[in-house]
Amino acid sequence: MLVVTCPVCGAEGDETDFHYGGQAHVRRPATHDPANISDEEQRDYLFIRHNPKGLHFERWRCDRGCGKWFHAARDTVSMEFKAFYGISELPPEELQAQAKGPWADYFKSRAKA
Amino acid sequence: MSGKPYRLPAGGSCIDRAKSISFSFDGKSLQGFAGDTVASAVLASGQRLFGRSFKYHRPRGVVGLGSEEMNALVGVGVGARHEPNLRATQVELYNGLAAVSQNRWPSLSFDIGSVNNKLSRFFPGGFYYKTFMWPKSFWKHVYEPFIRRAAGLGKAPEERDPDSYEHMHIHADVLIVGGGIAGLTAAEAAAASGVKVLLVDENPVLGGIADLSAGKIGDTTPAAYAASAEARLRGLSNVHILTRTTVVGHFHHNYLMAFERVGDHDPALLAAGAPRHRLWKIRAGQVILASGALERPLAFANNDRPGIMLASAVRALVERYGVAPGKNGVVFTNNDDAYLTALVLKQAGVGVRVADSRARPDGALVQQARAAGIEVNAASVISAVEGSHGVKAVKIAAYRKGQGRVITETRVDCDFVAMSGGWNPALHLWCHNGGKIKFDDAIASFRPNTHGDAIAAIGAANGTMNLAETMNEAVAAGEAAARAVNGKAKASKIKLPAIDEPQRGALEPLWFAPATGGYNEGNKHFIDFQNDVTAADLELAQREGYESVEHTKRYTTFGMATDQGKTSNINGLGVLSEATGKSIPEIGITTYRPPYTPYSFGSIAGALTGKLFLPVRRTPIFQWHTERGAVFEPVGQWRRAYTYPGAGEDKHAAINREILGVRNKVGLLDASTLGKIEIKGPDAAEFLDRMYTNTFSTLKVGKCRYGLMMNELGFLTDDGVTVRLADDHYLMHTTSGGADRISAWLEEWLQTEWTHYKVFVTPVTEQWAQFAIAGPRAREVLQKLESDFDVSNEGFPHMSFKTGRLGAYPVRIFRISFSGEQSYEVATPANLGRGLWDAILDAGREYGIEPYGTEALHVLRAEKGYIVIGDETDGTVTPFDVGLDGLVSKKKADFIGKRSLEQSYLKGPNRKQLVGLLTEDPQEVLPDGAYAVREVKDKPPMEMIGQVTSTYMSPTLGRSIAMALIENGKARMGEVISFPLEGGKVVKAKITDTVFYDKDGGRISA
Amino acid sequence: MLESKFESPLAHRQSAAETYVDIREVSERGMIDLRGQPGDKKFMAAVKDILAVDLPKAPRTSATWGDIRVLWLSTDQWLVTCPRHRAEALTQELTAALQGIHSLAVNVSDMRAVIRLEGERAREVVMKGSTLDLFDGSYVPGTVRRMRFAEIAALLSILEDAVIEIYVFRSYADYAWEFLIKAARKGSEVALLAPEAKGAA
Amino acid sequence: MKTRYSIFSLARNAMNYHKDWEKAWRSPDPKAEYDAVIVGAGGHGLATAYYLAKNHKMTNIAVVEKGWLGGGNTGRNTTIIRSNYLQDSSIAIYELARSLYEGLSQDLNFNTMFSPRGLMMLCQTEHEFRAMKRTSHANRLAGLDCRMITPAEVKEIVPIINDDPACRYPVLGAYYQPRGGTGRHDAVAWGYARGADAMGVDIIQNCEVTGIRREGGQVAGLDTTRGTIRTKKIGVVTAGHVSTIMDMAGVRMPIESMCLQALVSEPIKPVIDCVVMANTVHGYISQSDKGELVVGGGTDPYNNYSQRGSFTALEHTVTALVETFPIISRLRMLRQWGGIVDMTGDRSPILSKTDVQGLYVNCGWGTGGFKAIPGSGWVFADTIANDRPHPIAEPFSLNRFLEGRLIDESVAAAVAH
Repeated sequence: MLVVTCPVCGAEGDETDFHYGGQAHVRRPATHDPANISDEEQRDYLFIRHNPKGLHFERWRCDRGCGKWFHAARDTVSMEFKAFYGISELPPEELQAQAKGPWADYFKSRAKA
Repeated sequence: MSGKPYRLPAGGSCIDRAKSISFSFDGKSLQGFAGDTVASAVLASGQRLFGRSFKYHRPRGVVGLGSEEMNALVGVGVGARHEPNLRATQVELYNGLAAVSQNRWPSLSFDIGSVNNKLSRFFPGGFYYKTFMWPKSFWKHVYEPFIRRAAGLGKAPEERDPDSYEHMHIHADVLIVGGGIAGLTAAEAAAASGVKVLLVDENPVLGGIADLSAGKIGDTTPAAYAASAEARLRGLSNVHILTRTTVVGHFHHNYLMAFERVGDHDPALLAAGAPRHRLWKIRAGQVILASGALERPLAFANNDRPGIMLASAVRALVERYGVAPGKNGVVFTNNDDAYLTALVLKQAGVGVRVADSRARPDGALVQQARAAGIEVNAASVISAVEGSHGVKAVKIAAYRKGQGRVITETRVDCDFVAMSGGWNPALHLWCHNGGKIKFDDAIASFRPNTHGDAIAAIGAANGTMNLAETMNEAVAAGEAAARAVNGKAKASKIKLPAIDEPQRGALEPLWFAPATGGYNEGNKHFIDFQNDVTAADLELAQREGYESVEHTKRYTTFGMATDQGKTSNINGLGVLSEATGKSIPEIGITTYRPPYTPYSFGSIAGALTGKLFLPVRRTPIFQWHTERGAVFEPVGQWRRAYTYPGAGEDKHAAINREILGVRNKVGLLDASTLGKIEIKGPDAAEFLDRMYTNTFSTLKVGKCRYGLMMNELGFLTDDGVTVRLADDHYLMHTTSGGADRISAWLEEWLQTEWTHYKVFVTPVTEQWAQFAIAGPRAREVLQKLESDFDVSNEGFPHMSFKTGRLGAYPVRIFRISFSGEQSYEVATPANLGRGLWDAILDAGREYGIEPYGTEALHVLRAEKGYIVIGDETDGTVTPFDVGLDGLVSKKKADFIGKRSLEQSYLKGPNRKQLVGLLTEDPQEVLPDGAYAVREVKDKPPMEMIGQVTSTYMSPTLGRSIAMALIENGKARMGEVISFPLEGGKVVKAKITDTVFYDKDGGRISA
Repeated sequence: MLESKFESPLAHRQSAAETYVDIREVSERGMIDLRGQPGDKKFMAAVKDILAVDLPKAPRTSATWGDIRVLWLSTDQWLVTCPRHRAEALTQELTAALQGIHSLAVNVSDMRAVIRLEGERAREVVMKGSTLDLFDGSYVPGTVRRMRFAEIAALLSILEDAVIEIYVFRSYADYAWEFLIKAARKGSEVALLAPEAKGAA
Repeated sequence: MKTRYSIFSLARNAMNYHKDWEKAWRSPDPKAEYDAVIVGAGGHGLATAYYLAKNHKMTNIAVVEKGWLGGGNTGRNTTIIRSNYLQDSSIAIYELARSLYEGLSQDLNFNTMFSPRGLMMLCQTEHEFRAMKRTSHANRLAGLDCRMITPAEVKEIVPIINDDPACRYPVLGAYYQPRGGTGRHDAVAWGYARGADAMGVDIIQNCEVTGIRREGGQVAGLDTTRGTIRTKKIGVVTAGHVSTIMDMAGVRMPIESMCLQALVSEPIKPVIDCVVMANTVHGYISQSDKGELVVGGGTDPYNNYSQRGSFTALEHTVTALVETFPIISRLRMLRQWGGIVDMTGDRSPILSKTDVQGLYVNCGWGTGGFKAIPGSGWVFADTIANDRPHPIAEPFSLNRFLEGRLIDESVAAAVAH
């Protein structure tokens, strides 16, 4: 039973008071350019998941608190939470630096923007 | 000795000789004292034999001291209160307790199963993988049933458990596991700085094995010191102590389970309302493991005979219960600790001598023993044990380290053996969540190393086997834990008294004692007693290539008995090490899994059984439905009225009556479970256009529109009618099952994708009781209800909405229909719901109003060809598949699921499409879920082309109707397809459109 | 004239005997679900004009003025409680006052059941079904907190040290009641949390 | 050639105290090159190797394993064997597997203890009842031996079931597969290992893959902790760890790794002689030959590689089973553990070629892979040997996620155990 802390309302509680929302920072193509989405893009959005053994960026909802969605960075082996941050925010710099795969690219692109 | 030949005339710190307790063992009534365990009381009566082993059914007696006991398992209690497989060493005596031995037939002393022992030579470890294969069918029908009967331990009770259980959540700054000297000292150190300390101990009394330890703390005995420490702690308001409570598991983030036996020891408590067990869910800031160590048996020939016990257990028997293990015994050891047992026995007037495998034992305790006149045979081992149901004599042989054979041996008459192979730290909790361990030659065992969690181990649990170091570790750990909690570095408040304890000689590991006869031929050196795993079995596993210790474990089942290897684990590794020439660390150790000791399923379920197992959601009309004798059906967690059979009426007849009532007169449905969500904000319209496949920004205020929702995969997930209350304000209806899911779904998209939208979503499902008044006379009923608004067909047309009052009842009213009849859905605040329901029935009586249930509703809508999410759809169905193309916007650039509809398979050929079906025989009702085939063959397999989704006998049409998803169905109108049923019967049906009744829809808007 | 009949969610239940804390239903409470942006000064001001009390911005707190008590539910959501007979009028006043301001006020007086626990061991009873640490000192009177209670969602409201209200959705009221009277059954007191030790526990 | 196991060889060896049994499998060092290498010595990987050698005469192959063979989900699951799935493609592979289990002990000369004790899926809501009826029609027409049974029949087969019609979820009936049942999980791994080894397959334990070598679009070999191995065909069969291995080849997977919980009770005399699955309340249970009740729990909800027991995921399962089988309330949980399962987007497996020539993947069995081992190995071996999908494997290709051709078994209102 993990202990989760909501960065929005500060509620701390057992994982059962929260709702896990899977991989974070997944881009929904249709929101941006609905007319031009390849089957590959749509597949990646719907199914392909970055599934690392180690640092994982994910979504949670403060189900039994303020009801807000937020982000967390967690180690999938030790289960240690490295950070909780807002749903529209990026993880702390040092964690962005450790990010791999699609996350690394995404954080870089956001940094540029 | 009053029928208790082994009860000593004096002594016994745990028992109260003034309180005599009567109990029974295998039907024989016995006497014990308050404070006795079943083990001590039965041993006091002179009985040695407690049970039979798992595989060979060998006679077995008590070996251990507490929860590590692997042999003396008994069933306790009768009837519904029977509980199997309890350790006799832990079961506290109470008047009338009834215990039985297990795994024997017909009786404990004469057990047919023991023939296995005679044949044991043919049953080496893993033998069953090599045989029982021929003929093929015999495994299931001959071999396995035999094995199943022979295996298993105790019997399960046959009735429902009459006792109650509960959970309790607690948070502690510092959790201390174990109330021995180490735990008590750590608790004092931590508590000194005011943090919340929780001290948990498995036994009824604190102190651990202080009462079995030598030495002085200050000027008192360890036991007296422990008592004073406990007294000090009980005086502190920031310390809580749980006894009879085992911490069974350590999980992520310092979450621990503790199993409290609240009422097992005292039926009176249960009668007074106490739960039998309470499961504590503990969240701890810091954990300190002071869980002590478990003594190792020694591996020698026939070391499983009743009367062969652990040295510490023998000591406890005398010191705590005033029971002698026998008249004359041998202490067999490889370390100094067992000499304490020899001294205790001598003092109690029991005959004793020592066989020590070490060449030159000379620690302080050894010298004391010699001085006390106890004969000590150094460089000696037990090479044979005589007697089967008990010990008659042993042979003591000269021994040199590494020597495999017996050269000289002497026979010694004795009736018990106290053995000690050293002590294993109780690492279990340390390892449950991934703690690392390291091997320590000094104790010839593993001890804690590093851990990722905020957890520390002290004392024997940490491999520290002397008092002085233990208490220093305890103070340090207690203070460190407190600092970690409150951040403040405080100077130590604890002044430890001077400690004086006997200096101890080194332990010399002895993993295998040579035996009379050839090396390892026919002798049984038991490693895992309960599972009958011998040293020979472990070596065989290695020989056969099951080299990984996990393979050895699984191949031989060593360590897999109910003690989970507590006493056998390290001994097994020792044997493997000698067999392979690898060091024990090289061999590695099997993973420790929770729980530390088994705990009841009842305690895991806690209070959530029977009525509390899962909530039943009740509508405001639930009582009325119940009183009316409704048959209910679960819809999600709701209970909805399925139908209302009258006296002597069966379900089917009732449903037909309800359907015809709606078609010809008027019916009343409790639709309160429908999901209701208020959606408001400047961007509400645009937001709904994203959520629904069809368009809601064009909906006029006061009007209703039916909407479809897909998931991102393009599959239908929900539907319902949404009304526009104002330009920026909508009220959405969802399916009953979908209410919570959809409101969360809307919130998710608002918060995570379209964060710039100004929209509020507030679920209001339970605010409203909602009823459908449906049927040709619905309007008349409404008129009778003193409505303060125009209910004429023109003033209140189909798919429109009004708010107003019916008499004193405030209502929201929707002219919508799921039955195909003129229909009004009336919503009123839930606490007024029952009142309005009654009022409607009164008002409708003269029009023949009848309540109707969900099944009638389903038939009514099927007659009209309306889909039900979950019947016509199953998570793989698109709007196109069910012929609702018209409700999928072509204009909108994006809405949930749109893009997926373009994936090749979803828009591809040969999709299953929703059609109507009319069976050739109108009285023939197709079965639910029946499949149509491309071509009927005389036997399977046959190629399937689709399945029935809804099927009913329509009382309205006087014939059967069905809907089905059929490959290319839309292109097959008029085609007759075949449904091969069970028993070769084939039903033929013609494909039609899905609207069977009132095709032009005139009745709805009448 | 057709008179309306009122029936509270737990009307079919007798008040609990044989329990070691007092358990009863509070049946006449009015409740308004209010949504708005606390950063929106117009919104905050308009609400205060009606309720005469500032909406609490601090998570898990409440604010009281006369017979109105406002419970914090989320960063943009509050539960305004008042006597039941005032709820509808108050909702309409709020809606009127909030015209043109992004907000949503809904009368939800019938959506939840309210169960009141009173007694020294009230917190202990709640903790048999909730993972919250009601002894950690932060649950002072005035505290509100959504929680998972047994198998359902609930809203916890601490009125006094020994007086607690639990709000549950109406359809779950019977289940919550059943759980509470079982958890508070006489004889099942948790010795470890004896009242004299409560402060520390 | 190995000694055949039999009652006679057992007796013969008893004479000299079993000192002459040979090893069940060798512990070879890796060769420099193989015709094919299977990554992962679990049941699926070992079965693949066995059938590559037996059916396709490919014996110059190796199975490399990070830890000890059979140490992953093969040795951690609850050993349920059934084939009563809804979708044709699922029925095809699970029934192939089930029928191979029927004769597996004899084929491998190793008692895998397949026990067709019968398997029932309880129907506890009208909706589930209808869904099961649909499955039963589909299964019958597919030629499976399955049927719906009445509450009375359920009670007769499982006397300890709660048949109180007033209980929370009364049993309305059940869907019964008489030839479903259980097997001995370790024995399946060991039997395939021994069989493959006998045909010359190298099973290399304690050998972790650290990299996959490519030459252009073609697989060239593996880097391992025991050196580099050249090969032109690699079959990845690493369940929960498939994503990390496939990443080495630059192939991203539609997989999330979760931790599935399981537990056993203390051994008791036989009380339940059939596998019972109660999907509405998410509990399933059987009793092992040793007498332990074997219970499958749920998965922890988040991505997880920690192979640890967790209380939360089994709490509801146990509660449900206490309600369904009230007598177990006074029995005790002996041991709990977790296994890392690989969940796909549609919860159906992946048996597929990949965009990299010579790289094949077999994964996604999620919470229900044990029952499929023989069939999975059979068709995957065929796919690797012939470099084209076996007809039964074809629907399970990675392409289905591109086309939306999902294989969704949740349709059947059943869980995938």
